[in-house]
Amino acid sequence: MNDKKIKNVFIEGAISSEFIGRSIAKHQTKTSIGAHNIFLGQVRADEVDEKTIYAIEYTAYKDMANAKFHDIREATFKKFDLTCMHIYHSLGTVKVGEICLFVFVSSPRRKQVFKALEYVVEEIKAKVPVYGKEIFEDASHQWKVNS
Amino acid sequence: MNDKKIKNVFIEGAISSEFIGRSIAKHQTKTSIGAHNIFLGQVRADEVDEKTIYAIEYTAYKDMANAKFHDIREATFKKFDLTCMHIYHSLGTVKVGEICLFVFVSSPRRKQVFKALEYVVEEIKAKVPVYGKEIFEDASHQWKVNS
Amino acid sequence: MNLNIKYFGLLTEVTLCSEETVPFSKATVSELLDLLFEKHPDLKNKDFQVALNNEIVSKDTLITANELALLPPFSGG
Amino acid sequence: MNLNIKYFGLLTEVTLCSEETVPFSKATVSELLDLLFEKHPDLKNKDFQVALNNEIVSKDTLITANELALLPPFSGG
Repeated sequence: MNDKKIKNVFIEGAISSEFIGRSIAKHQTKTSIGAHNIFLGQVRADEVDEKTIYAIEYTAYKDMANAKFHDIREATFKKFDLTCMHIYHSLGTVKVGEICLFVFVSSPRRKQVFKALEYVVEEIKAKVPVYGKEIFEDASHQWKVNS
Repeated sequence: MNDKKIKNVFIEGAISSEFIGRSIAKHQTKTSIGAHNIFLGQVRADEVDEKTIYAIEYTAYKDMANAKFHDIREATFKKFDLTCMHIYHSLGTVKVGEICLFVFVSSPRRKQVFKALEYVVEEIKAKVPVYGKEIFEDASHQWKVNS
Repeated sequence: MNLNIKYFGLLTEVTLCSEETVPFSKATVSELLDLLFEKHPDLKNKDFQVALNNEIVSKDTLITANELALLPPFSGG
Repeated sequence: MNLNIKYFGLLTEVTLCSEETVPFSKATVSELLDLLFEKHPDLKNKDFQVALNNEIVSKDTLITANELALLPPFSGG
């Protein structure tokens, strides 16, 4: 266990484009940064058996999830030359077209951010106990499966 | 030569965080998208011989640059399964901490966006006639060299 | 002693709860699961991992914490 | 006939202009460059490519357009 403070990565509901814009603006004082790379997960209106997904309801094993997000952050800083990194994940209801995952990495140079961002996103999908319940327009549901 | 209309990729001065936020917001009606990936180039306050860069002044061979941006866009859509792609590059003065390049790719699935975004950024660096004049705080300058 | 069991995702529809407390004497994960399978027979057919102290553990791990979680495949992002 | 030559980046500091017109009869890029090197001897030591009709061309290309650009290494982004 690492003794640095474990942050809360979760945001209630969708992540707004204004929040993302403000997050970008905050980095303009960090003048050693030359490259940012941002991943956004957006809820898709997938069709299953003629029914269309309307929203995803996210739940998580919060304590373990935040600990895992923390471990991923520490491992990523060790592997790549990054200036900073931010991760936000939604809990609760996120409608189609809205954003549920926001990963933001910054580095002096571009080659590092591409590798780091993909690493972080794949680690999140593989190691963080978050669950998506896909709600259809008729209020029926199915449990999301990551591919 | 492709007969689709060639867009103007250039923006006068820095690309604002609000512009990026609004660009993200516009994609929330495209509900087939599951993943966005955004690259931002930011002007670094590099130090050279004890002088610090204060701004970059960008110029371009505009007609050829827009034609090359167009070719890169067409090639990227052929190579990857993308829903949309946007490229913006600054012309004129961009100060340290400000954003000079904004590349935005979106796809139903995440694997495609990582590959596509890196491809687009590397192609821009290699093929588009844009020039950065790095201005130091004492008003002297040097010409930017990409690595 | 009591052990607090947490269920997530699809599993909550099998157990019909997201949390329950079972009376518990020192045992392995595997022994605990036998107990839970008796209570919720359909759990047997589900794909899940067990987490203790925020880490995935194997079935022969001795349970030392007072909270344990049953985690189906993750679907974050 | 006249040919319009465009210079970019560092090259503008060698030629002291971003654009100039030279009298021109049908010739290859290489023949044109000899003419430009006479006018701006320091160009010879600079690294650049030549673009015609928005495409990089080789030195033995016959110049058919009325605009041509000398492009030092790109530094966009």
